[in-house]
Amino acid sequence: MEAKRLLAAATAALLLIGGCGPKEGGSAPAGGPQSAKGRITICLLPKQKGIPYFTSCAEGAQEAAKELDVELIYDGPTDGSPEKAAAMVEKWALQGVDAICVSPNDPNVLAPAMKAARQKGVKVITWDADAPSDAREVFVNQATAEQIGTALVDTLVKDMGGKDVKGEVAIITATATAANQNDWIVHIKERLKAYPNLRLGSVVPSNEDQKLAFQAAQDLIKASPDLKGILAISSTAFPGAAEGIKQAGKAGQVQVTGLSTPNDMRAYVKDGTVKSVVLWNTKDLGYLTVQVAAQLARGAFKGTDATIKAGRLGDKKVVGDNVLLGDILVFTKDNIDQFHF
Amino acid sequence: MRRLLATHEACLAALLAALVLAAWQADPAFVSGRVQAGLLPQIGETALLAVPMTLIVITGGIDLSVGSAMALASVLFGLGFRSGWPVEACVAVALAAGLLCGALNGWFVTRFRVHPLIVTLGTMSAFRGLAEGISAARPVSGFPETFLGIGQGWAAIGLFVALCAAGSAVLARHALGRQIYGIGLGEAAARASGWNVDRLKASLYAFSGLTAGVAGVLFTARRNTAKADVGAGLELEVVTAVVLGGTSIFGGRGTLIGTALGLAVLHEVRQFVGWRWSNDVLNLVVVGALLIGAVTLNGVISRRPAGSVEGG
Amino acid sequence: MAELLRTEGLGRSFGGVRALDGVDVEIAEGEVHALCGENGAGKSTLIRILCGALAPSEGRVLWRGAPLPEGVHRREAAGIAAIHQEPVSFPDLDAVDNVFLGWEPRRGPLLDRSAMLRRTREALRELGEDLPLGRPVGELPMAQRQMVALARALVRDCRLLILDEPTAALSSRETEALFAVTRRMRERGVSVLYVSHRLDEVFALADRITVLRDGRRVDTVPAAATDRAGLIRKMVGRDVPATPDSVRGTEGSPVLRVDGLSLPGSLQGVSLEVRSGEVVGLAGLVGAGRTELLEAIYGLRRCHGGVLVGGRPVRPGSVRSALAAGVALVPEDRHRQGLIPCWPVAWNVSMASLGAVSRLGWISPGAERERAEAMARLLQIKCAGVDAPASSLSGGNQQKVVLAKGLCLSPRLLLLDEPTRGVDVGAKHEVHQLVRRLAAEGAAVLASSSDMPELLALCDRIVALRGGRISGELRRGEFSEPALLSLILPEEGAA
Amino acid sequence: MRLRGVPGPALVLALLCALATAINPVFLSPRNLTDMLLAAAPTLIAACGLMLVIASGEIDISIGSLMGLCAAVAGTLSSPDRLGLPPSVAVAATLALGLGVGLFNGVLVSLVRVPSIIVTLGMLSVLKGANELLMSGKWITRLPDGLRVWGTGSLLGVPVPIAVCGAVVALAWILANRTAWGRRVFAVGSNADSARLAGISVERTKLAAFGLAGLLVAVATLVSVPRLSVVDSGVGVGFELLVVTCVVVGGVSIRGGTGTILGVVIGVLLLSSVRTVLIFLQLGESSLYWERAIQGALILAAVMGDAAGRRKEARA
Repeated sequence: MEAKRLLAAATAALLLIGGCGPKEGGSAPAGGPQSAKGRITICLLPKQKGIPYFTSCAEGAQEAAKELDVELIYDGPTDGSPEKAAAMVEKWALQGVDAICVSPNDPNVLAPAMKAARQKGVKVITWDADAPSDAREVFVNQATAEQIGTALVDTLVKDMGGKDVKGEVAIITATATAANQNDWIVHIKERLKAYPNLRLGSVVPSNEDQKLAFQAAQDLIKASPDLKGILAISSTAFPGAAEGIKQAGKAGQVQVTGLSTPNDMRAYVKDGTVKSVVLWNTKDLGYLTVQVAAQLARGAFKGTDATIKAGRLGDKKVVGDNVLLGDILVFTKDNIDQFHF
Repeated sequence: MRRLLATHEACLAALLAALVLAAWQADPAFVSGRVQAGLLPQIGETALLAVPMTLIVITGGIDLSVGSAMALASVLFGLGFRSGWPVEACVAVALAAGLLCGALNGWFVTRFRVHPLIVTLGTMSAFRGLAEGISAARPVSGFPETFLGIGQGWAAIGLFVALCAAGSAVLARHALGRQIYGIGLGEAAARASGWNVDRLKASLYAFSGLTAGVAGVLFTARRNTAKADVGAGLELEVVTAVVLGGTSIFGGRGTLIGTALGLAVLHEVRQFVGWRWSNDVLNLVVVGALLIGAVTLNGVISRRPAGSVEGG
Repeated sequence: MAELLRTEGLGRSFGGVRALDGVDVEIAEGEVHALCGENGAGKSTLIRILCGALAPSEGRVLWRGAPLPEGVHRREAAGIAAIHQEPVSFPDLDAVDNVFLGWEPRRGPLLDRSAMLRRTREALRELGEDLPLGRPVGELPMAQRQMVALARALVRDCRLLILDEPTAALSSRETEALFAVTRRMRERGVSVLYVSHRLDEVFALADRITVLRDGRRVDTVPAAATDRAGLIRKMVGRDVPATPDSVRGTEGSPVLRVDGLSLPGSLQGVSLEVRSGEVVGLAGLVGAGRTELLEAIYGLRRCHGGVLVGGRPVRPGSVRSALAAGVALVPEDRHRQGLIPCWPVAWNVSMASLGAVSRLGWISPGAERERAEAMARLLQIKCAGVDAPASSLSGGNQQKVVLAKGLCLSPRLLLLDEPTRGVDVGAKHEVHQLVRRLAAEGAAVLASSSDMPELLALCDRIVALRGGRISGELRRGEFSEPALLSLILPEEGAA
Repeated sequence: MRLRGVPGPALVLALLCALATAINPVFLSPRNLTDMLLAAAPTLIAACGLMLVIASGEIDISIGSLMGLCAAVAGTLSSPDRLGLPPSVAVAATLALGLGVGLFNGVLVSLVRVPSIIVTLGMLSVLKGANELLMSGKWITRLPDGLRVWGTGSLLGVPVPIAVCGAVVALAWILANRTAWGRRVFAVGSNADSARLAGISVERTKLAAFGLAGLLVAVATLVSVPRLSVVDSGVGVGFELLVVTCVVVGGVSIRGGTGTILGVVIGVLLLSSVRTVLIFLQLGESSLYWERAIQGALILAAVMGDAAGRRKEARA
């Protein structure tokens, strides 16, 4: 008898959830694949959902989606695990979406799923970070690794007071598997050769965890006395490292610069712990990505064209199979208030 | 005792049916064979690890180190491959590592009479720490196409079905199955009946380790990566499926069919939420609530006396 | 003397068994009242009812004329303190906590730790004990644990102190200290209900003695008005039921030979022999080492010294080798070690002999069911079919299931530990007949029991155990309860 | 209470510190010690709460996600970018949240009779989901000074987190050893049936233990999160594993009934110092990857020590 009553309750509850699930629930209406209005569906996959850097990109993407009357699904693993991201790509491929834009945390893990999706006729592109070229059509690149590496080193040297400053520089990175960061580190080492008085100390991982970056910064200061500058090359590591230096009372003596959003670093730029923040316009990156994906899906743009008309961004150059956003920004005390992402 | 078991499985099957019905009503495409077939491999490793976990939980124990043993096996496979060993040798090394991890758990639980929760909590950190240490948290990938093939296919699911069938037969009709239930219900009576309780427990933990090794290799094939954070948090997912399936955490009660149903409900709920709302966060809340709800109902049905974390 | 406690028509039964039947007892203020009787006479049931751990089936308990509240804690508040044989306290906590838990003296929101320490030390000094206060009680020897339980009673000025076999595990020095405390309690007007087999202690301390037999109060006499022999006669009372010596199996070759068996803390150099067809009884008080001896032979405990079954040595500490040699044990704790209550009868019966009903490990339900039904018929187990859970059977039938479990191995040696405890009189007789029949068919039986009439009725020879040593042996001709009682009770005057 | 199982970890802690100091004397500098204490404070505060839950015979593995949720709530309420309420309201709300979730766990375990490992396993996931939903992808960047003072301020020269931690440890010691409720928690863990016979409400005792554990997780959050200017959604991930490890290495038996505050303090200091010692040993950055392996080894060593100790007693 008890089992029957329980059975009835369970069935009713489930029908309730399934049946009247709100059509506009969640961050974007998923609905069936070819929804009635024939609108194309584009999926935007960040490395890790919940990081402001990617959230601001998504805002740009939403803007483009409205302009192009495209249905945008923005979702990604909350713990940043590439396996979960790959599972999402497989799910979307099964749903028969039109285009998937992938920012791979570990390109090797996502490549198989991306290739499988392409075989199912889904247009797959990468943005923010690249994957093997046979796994995607084009790569929407904010800037080349070399541009980023050079900009980081030059900005740090400027902050430290010019070329002739002697001492050690350290790097706090995201995780060892992060493909982007590893490319940038190659070019940072390359660029450092131009400054003989500077010596590169250790490269410490912070696994997208602010507390670890905070501790790493403090440990680096204690462990090597003539440390002059730190490059924090991930949007989670930079605020952590800055706070670490500030609380160690080394603001001003040990310079730190890196990649993070203006919103996250505004306080540190204002109180002088950080002189300059290197990044690019994340909103534009999101906007450009959706433009490329939509035009690819509608056949208005082929990977081989030289340029692409990207709505409000105007024409963007296509070099090889990279669509370049192009402009690296450096936020300082003077201009940081003009940016709100 | 048989009647009691039937009700939980029946409820679970009904819950599953209701879930599929609700999903079909909301979004028919989800329920199509093509989609379900495409999504199934994602639960492969969890299903594989759920078989030994069920047997261990029935004896009143638990194995939280399966995720970490999987990672160690995967990392060893990767390192072997990178230093040029043939794939078969790498697979052998990975399976041996898994078996060793399981044997170590078994040795600690039986020889030192230590509570399995604490032993496997310790080995959980130790195995994953070892994997992180020897691989310096660097992944290895770029495995040969043939090897990658076995992952995309249904090796894990096929192996699960085989293990599940064999395990159910043993639990239902074999002396070992009878002993597994007996140890869970009354270890003192089991010892007084001359059963080699320690050897059976130790071999269950070794079997769990070996399965973790297999899961590690299959995952590496499926995702083309061998790294130290493989299977992170997987042990909690496996325990969720096993407990959803009606196996009591105090031991003595549970079946592999129940676990299979528990896996199905867990998988369908998660995939449906992902499909319908495409919101990874919602899943966290839904699966957690499902676990607590199922066990509370389970407790209400069976009116089990209060018990602490004490198992075995 | 004013009356402190009175019971009226107190009765209690467990399943079919009548443990206590219409008992009226009266304890005066400041009196040491002894309670005597054989094992199973209902002593411990009476005590558990008085201290609130067990509710009576009929009758009531009056405290200075008014009915007592239910529950151990409320009765402790009323002034009743009970010290049980195996004081189950809090093994992980230290002596001070065990003494004061539930009654902690407070200083504002905090515990008055200094007062707790002081009063614990005082109570223990009064008991002649200076055990380390910091160590967890679980690590202390049994005697010191008992002292901690006693200290708990002393610290709270109780009005009635119930002592259940208090001196069983005490040394002579500790027993003397206990006597001194009992006398001092009496001077302070505190009543003591003293339960003991040690008749010399009873006479040394008690003002009045109540004798229980088969759950009924036989008599209450002033200590001065009787002596040791008179008391034993009251305790024994009925004539020994003549068991039809139907068939006295001829004693065959020795099946079990144990020599120099010792186990730290419970057995010192025990040697005995049991021949095929012979039923040997094992008599002794609680804690004399009977269960330890049977478990050592069966391999549940690792021990020193030789155990030979049918001439072949049994590997110490290995149940498997004992089973292989044809040894079967019916354990004392039926529900924990004997069987799995929620399992069907058939499963319980085949627990120790799964091999016989399975091929390569695959159990054939048919064979298992057939054998179980055959056993049920053989032992007349009354149950709703072999698929019924063992928990649905009466105590007697459950015991038969455990017996059946052993018999499936067609054992050469059958070890029985309290075979008829908690079994109704009817089933008890059936079990005895069954054991006789098995012996007649050639099995050697070693039966331990604290129910003396049972031993006298059942056995060909009885070995008495006292403090882990064999204190003597009685052959069938020399059987008499007083003789056996004096063998198992501590010698006259000696602790 | 004989300090069973505590001398071992204390010895290892002393050894590690000596080794690190030998290689780099800066290790013992007040600056470094303060940093290590600041890093260990939140773990120690939560460990005191968890110890009492385990001593009562239960376990709570949801504290990691609870810390994440507390951080999200504190940030959302107090940050000018979000609701901008006065810091005192945010602090009160966070403490209430911790206590509330703890009591919820306690009700499910002791009244609804669901095994504690299952309840807290489920809550680990539910609370993580709630945290992510509340943050909804945006981190909280500006925290008012009224909240930051809990993390970065100092009281009579002593950093607030360390002062709060000291107070919590002292209070926990008094609670565990000098109050009736404290002794009853151990009694319930040691022998629940005897405790009932002695008139103790096992259910209420366990319920209070879970509530206190939740409250202390909230306190731990308030002293650690404001040290960083940005509250992200990753706060507390893996925290429960670290705290359980510290408590077990500190000599608290998982079966309940035993455990000392001093043992827990040593367990926390030992586990927290592993990372810093590795850095000071300067074995190169790959040495940092061995931190988790060392934590696992410490649990297994503590377990073997405890088992050997128990076997010695069994023979006595």
